[in-house]
Amino acid sequence: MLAAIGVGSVQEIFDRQIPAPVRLGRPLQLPDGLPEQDVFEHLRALASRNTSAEDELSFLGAGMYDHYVPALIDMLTERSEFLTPYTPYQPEISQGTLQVMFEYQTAIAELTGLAVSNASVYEGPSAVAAAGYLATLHNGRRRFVVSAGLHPHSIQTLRTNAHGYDAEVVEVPLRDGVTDLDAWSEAIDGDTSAAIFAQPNFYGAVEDAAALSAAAKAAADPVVVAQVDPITLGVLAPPGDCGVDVAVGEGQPLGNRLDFGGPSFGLFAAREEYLRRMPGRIAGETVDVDGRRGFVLTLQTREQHIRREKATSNICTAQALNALAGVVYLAWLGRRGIVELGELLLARTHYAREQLGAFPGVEKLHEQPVVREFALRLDADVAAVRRRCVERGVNPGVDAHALSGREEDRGVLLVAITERRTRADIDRLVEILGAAVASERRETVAV
Amino acid sequence: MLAAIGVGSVQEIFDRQIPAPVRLGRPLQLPDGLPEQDVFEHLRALASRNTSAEDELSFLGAGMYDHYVPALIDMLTERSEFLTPYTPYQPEISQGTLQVMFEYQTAIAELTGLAVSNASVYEGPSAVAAAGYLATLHNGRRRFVVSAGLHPHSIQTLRTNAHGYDAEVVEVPLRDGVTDLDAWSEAIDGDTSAAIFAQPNFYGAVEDAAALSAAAKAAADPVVVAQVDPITLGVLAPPGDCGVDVAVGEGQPLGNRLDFGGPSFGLFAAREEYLRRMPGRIAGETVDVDGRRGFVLTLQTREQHIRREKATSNICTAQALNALAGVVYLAWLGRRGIVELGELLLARTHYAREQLGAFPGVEKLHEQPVVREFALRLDADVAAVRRRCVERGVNPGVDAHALSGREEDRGVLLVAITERRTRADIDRLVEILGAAVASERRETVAV
Amino acid sequence: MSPLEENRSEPGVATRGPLGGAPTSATPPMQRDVARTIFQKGAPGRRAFVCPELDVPAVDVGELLPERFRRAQPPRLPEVSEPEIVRHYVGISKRNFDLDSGFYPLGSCTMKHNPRLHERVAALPGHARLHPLQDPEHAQGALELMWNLQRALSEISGLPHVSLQPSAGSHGELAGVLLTRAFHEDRGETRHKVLTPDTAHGTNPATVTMAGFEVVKLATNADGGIDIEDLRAKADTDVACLMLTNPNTLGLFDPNITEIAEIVHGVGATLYYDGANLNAVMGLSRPGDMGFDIVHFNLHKSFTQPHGGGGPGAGPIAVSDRIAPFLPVPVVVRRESEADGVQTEGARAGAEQAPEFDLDYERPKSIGRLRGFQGNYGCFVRAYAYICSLGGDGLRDASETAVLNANYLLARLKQRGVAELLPLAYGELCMHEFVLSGGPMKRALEIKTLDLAKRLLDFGFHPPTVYFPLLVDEALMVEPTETETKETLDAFADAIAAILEEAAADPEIARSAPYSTPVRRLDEVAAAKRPVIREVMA
Amino acid sequence: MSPLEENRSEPGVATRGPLGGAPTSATPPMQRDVARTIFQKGAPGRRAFVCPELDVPAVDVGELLPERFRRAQPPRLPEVSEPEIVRHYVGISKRNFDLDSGFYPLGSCTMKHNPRLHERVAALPGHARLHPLQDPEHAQGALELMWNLQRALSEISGLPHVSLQPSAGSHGELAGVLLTRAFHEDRGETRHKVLTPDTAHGTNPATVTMAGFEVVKLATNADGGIDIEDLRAKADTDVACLMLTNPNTLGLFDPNITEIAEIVHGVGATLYYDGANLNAVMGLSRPGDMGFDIVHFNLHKSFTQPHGGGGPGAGPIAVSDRIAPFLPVPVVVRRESEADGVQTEGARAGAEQAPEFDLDYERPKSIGRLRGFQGNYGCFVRAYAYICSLGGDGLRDASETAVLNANYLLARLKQRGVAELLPLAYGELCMHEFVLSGGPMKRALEIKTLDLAKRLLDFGFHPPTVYFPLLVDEALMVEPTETETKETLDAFADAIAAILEEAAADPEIARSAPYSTPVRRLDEVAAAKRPVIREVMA
Ligand SMILES: Cc1ncc(COP(=O)(O)O)c(C=O)c1O
Ligand SMILES: Cc1ncc(COP(=O)(O)O)c(C=O)c1O
Repeated sequence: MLAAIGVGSVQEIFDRQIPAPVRLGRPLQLPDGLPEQDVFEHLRALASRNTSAEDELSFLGAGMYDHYVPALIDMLTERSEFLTPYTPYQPEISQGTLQVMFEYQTAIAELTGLAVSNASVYEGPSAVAAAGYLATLHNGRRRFVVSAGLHPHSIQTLRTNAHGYDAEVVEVPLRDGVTDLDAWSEAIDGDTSAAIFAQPNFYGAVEDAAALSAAAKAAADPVVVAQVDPITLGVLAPPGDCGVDVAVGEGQPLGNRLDFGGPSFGLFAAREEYLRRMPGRIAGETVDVDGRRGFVLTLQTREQHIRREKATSNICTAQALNALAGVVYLAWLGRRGIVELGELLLARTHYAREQLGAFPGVEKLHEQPVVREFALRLDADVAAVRRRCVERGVNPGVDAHALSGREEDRGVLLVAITERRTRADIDRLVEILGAAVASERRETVAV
Repeated sequence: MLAAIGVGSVQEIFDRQIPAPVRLGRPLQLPDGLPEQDVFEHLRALASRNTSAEDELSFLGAGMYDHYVPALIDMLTERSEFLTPYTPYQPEISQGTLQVMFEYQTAIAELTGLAVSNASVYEGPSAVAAAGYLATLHNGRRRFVVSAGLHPHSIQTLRTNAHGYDAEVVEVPLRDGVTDLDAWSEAIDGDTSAAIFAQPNFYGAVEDAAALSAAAKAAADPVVVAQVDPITLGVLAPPGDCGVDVAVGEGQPLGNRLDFGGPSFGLFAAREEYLRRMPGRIAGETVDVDGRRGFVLTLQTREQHIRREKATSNICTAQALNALAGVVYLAWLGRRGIVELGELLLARTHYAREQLGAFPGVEKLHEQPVVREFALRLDADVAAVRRRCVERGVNPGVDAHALSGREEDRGVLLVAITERRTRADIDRLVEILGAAVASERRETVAV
Repeated sequence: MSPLEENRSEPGVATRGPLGGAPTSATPPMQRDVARTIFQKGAPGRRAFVCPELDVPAVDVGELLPERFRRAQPPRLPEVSEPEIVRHYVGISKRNFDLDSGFYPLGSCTMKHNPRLHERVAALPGHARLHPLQDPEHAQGALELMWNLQRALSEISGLPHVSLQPSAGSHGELAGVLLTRAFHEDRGETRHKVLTPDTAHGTNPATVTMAGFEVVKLATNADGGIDIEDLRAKADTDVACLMLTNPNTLGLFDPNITEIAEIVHGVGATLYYDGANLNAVMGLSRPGDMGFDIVHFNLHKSFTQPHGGGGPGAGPIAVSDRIAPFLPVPVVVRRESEADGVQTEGARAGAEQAPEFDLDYERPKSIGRLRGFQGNYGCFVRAYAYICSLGGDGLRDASETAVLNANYLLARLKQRGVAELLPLAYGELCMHEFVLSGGPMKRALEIKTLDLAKRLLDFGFHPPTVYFPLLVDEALMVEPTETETKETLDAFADAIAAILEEAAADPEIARSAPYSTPVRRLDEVAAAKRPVIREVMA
Repeated sequence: MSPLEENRSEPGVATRGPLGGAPTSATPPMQRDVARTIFQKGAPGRRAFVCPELDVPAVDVGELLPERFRRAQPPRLPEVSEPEIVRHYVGISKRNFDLDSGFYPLGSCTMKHNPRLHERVAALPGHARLHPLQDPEHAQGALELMWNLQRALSEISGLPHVSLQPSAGSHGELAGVLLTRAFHEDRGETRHKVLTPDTAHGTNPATVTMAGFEVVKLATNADGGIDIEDLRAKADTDVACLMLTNPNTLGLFDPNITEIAEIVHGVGATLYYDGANLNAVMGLSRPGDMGFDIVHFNLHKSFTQPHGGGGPGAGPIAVSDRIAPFLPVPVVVRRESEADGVQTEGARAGAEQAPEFDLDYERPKSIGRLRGFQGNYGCFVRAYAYICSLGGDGLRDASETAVLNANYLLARLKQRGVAELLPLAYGELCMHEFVLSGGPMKRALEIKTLDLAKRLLDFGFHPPTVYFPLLVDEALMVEPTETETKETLDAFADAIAAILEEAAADPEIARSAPYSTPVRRLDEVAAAKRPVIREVMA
């Protein structure tokens, strides 16, 4: 090969191109390479130092949830044909990926009750930021009003992004566990580009989405954005029916692993009028020269590789494989399954909240309906209570204060329920959490 | 659908065909069906009640070995295209499976130094029985001479089968850990259909295969059969070069899981003259009507579906997927890798034997060369010693007596080494086994 | 001349560009590539495997292994990198048709959907990396699983004792016939003959011979069942056993089964049930209740082990009390005393305590072992997962749907234009499969069953089993299974009708089919005449 | 008329049988099936999911969720069984070309082999089922892995601080530009412009806009590097940053990099390294040593995350000391005190003790969060496994081989008959990829780069990146990667030569290509004009 190139050594190829001062004249200081079996053992040893949802009874949630991922998803996502190609730039040999995108878009549009969906974005919180950016492109305004019920990560991510293009983020407080409608209306002014809330919100409460949308529209017609949890949309009214303009959300509950936080995908759907300003890839239907149905990447003039500095987003590599898992999961659940699952979650969550709320030193944070997660206020140090529970093999949920840093979240525990948590599991949680709270209260009293 | 059939109910279809007295008039007394997640949890709970080679430091062997199975094997065996079709009866749409068979046959022929290989049989011991049956078809004789170094399961399986067609099985004892050559020559007479030994033998010793073959031929020209461990054939002389007529063996070490004993595959290779009496499937090369290279099941007139009671074997469904794993593993190891791996096993096995043999109360059972497993004689109760080790997380190997039931195997421990067992692992075994033997000897003395 | 003559004459050339480089028609390039084996790829020195470090003192190989025992030349295995291996096998996998891609109505093989859950649970390290010689007290999960599976198979078959050991159906048959031999021998009898109907699967007679018996064939009556007169004539005290499939390979349930059992038992012989067709009767009728002594199951059929291109499978057997003493060793047992009491953690950990589930080798009358270790455990895991998923009612549903689907497809194929050419060979309804005769088609259209089968490939279907059972002229044996949809059955029926119509217009189309497959009809005669069964290497 | 005219005119029909049922040519039926979505399959009532038992007291849904909050109609999701889902998606997967099946020299995307080990380790439950909010003391393995990966990326880039958080390269760019903003703001400066060369990838300018800066384009000089004069002219104190790819998208290493860095730093701006082309220089040259302040890595490129049809990936960033205070939160930290001492089992279990590896949120100058949780951990596992497998020397070998392969392929394409038509756009040698211009080919043969690309599909190759970078006429950007064999490179070069030769004889062949793909050229204009982006449902 060297002869064909006309060089004497590989080194020469580099020497002729890289100036000496910026050549690294030494080996990288990294461990030596290892045989496959040794890498496997090393990574297995690291994995064994994590306590996964397989190793304890976990009620962690707050954005990602331990749902059961059916085996067929692994099988499909591991097929070379889906796993190893890149973005379908050559549609003639990428109909598989393109059709999956088209089906995914159909499923998300259907689920959200909105006309258009893209083929997914990175994940939940950055999808909220992307919705904000879309709103500024749409109406040129530079102010975001967000409900304090939005996930803290979403608010923080929006802030990080908004700071770049000099937009302001204003928080509206909650009342009785849901967005304070009066404060909401008041906060939304003529500069407000988007009004953003979460459904269900960070504390598990079901918001009155229709009222929030209507109030926002009435106040100053911003783009109304809802961050939704897609797995609740079998039972909750779809955002499109509630006057929401853009629905975004974390797709992980749909057939994606926890993976310590990623990769998953972000869903992004909107009313028709936002189509040409959507971020991300979109697959569209067309025909080939023989009239055969086919799919292509469409509306690419929104995208960075065509429009460059005028693009509606900078997104390029994103989450195609995770979105595949999402649409397969939705097909697996099916039209009836998503309702049944939602109703099961409703029932078990209700049960858990009632059982736990009845315990001395434990009270419900609010009385709003909840679907799959709820917040408790403990009359004890949450960190200490959690530690006690974890020692007994039960992770009772998320310390809201530790996550949000908000003073008012002190003492708040978020408890998530999935279809994997049975009544017996919940009963065990009740017993162990109850005991932990009792012990901590005693200790506090003693001090 | 019922209308098209012309019945009123599904029940009617059965009622019209199955006589009432043999209808089962009640539900099966089995638990109710479960959702996927519950089945998963149940099977996971069962798995967690097994101590696998992942849960302890294991030196178990004696027929199956904890080798590392590279990840690409899982990926290939899990591809629908390999996993879900059946036997390639329609060659036009089965070229994948057929080519794999052809490649497998090539690899096994190459490894064994024999002209022909079939596409595999069930597993090791039944492959020995199949070789015996082949020998009776070949020479019409009805007596098998087997070395006591053959795996006890192979001898037992051969006996079970031989009893059916009224053949006798005669065992030849070992001397210094290997087949007693004089006794071997003496035992082989004009009625002897096959003379069978193992390489390496049950006690890990390398037999003088060439001498055994030559002696057998000289005595009465039976079919000489060797049960080989394919992973040793990078360093051990191939049976074909040693005068062996038929080589069989357990294929598990080649890229197959332990799976508590199966499924794996049995390899089966022979000299050309046995080709038309081989059991099992054989793929052959040919061309299609357009002259394109292709593969088909060939020499099917040996097989049950064509020849019925005159078939050379009754085998039908066997181990295609396991043989696929085998040939992929061999390609992964490659020409140089199989030698390197063999040499690594040689070195580590030698090291382990020397270290352990130096311990008071532990001695080598024999001084023969060993490749990947060896036998120790303990001056203590093997079961008790093993129990002590297992409690400390080390499974020191197989209790030969418990497996073979032979009186002379009392006190014998078989220790297997794979490339997954590092020097540090071996050192740990030395420490723990040494301590266990010391304790047991003390206790015995005390009693 | 057929309109396809041109196409057929040189498709390999006609579909290539002027430079022979790439197709200019619809042929995907990879699918029609000339087959090259892994031995023809790679280059000297290439490799995938990286050998673990030599961490023990280096010793000269010659010292560890005398030269005369050593291999002189490395085996000529491939020299390929990991990406090459992946591309090679992924590439050739695409030259397979598979159940996950299309309808596979291969009669007698029960090609039902393989749920992926089963692969997931079988791969759990607690199952997949469990050594077969692990001490029973440290393999309680595995033994309990086997025990539970035994109990379930016992309930499904109506026979009390189960051995999971045989590796496949035909291995189960061998076990069964050897059990029969042991049973007779134990009573001091030596019998020589085993009866099998002429509809029997080839493994039945092959097994009989291997087990040292003589095959005596039984005739089939006009209804497709056992000819009772023939049976009576042949059933004498030299008969050791009758091997029967019920429903049989015609897809018909023998209405005289009780009488048959009486006759067989009357001469002191055993009745063996080839369970390949169990998918028709799970939860509906049980071999034990029909009078069978020994049953084999094909876990890869009724209990949906993926077929793997020809295995692995498993062929457990269930037997009556009188056969039980002879079962192969080891047998999985449960200690009743422990099962009754509540076992404490402490008790389980105690080393001296015998484990709840155990392997029993102390069976003096046993026929012995049929193979190494305990059987194809990986298959047991999958079959057990299947049974857990479906439950008792689900298994019955499966059989009902399998039978419904078969009868629906049969009804569809009774349509005008098809039934005249492909009549049902026997009976009127069927169980889980049915057998058509291609005889009238052959006479009327001059295409054979083989041609029809090959033409089905172009329609994207795996053909039914062909030319079996032997007693049906130009047989076509169709088993749709319960996991297929009505749409698929309709599409298949439409394809059959279309092929027949097409053949009426031009039989040459079918006779030269297939056209769309990676290779077309292959020369099997040449392959058998001068067998090339390995790659020739430099 | 082209010899293929007939074929092209109605291949869908010409390859069907007289009855329209099945092909009588080489088209595999499934590949040319009319596309039907999952929404067009199934039937009412069908399902795969079995809902777990309602084991808590049943409460009326209306009581739990007032009607006005409830969904009135179930979403019209598919109603399909598990076998239907499997067949559907396995079926459409076969309409993809993929890296495991063939050469994929898509320039700038580094389509190197994806070892399957990475999928295996990423799937271990300890990684895959680890909740992102697990307490750090119970996620020490994950945090250690992230820490180790950070250290390795730091060493590879020559920059001391790493954040793994960004989700992809362009997300890393956004992080980088926001860091630059924070850096300037912290010094009390407000700058408005970011420089990007005209060869830059589209994500660079798009990012600049999103981060609220104005894009200023830099010209490319005759050697393919930055036009230094243009840079000097534009580099003023309103410039916040220069974003550079090095080697750039022409596959060329900028020989003036040190001077460029001086100019940029001279005006107080930061220098950003788009790491998409890092595969050229691992272990050979480091951005930090070149003077870059901020680097993003595309783990899915240089560190072989499978591309998944367009993700997932990960875009970690490495930065210099002066940028470090602004890194996004949380940051993975290691407590030195513990790292030094030996940690006992007891200490680890102790709840009060701070864990060795932790997440640090207390970063007052941080730009904040870019997304939820800690980033695409699943990708970190794979990238880390890759680095462990290769080690330092292996990474350098990978880059050396990538560059060797690119230069070899380039040399092959300099052969007579090709080089005249597809000349190298800039330079003589290249780094890991090179860019040819299809301009002469277009003028001489009247086929465009697009036609060449489409014709390559018929040869079984994925085409190179086309029409990028924009400044090259009819650009063709070829990146073979280090995991391809010489045989593959030769076959690709031969295919290019063959296509050119073929086009010289008949350009229509390429212009109407492809022929062998599941669909042929698609009407993208119509798709964009009247977008149909979801299935229309009844
Ligand atoms: C009727 C019948 N009996 C027996 C067998 C043999 O079973 P196996 O292939 O599992 O050995 C088969 C399978 O092909 C069969 O169809
Ligand atoms: C040169 C260059 N820069 C940036 C990017 C963007 O990276 P990503 O796709 O990971 O967002 C790419 C990838 O396509 C690229 O090639």
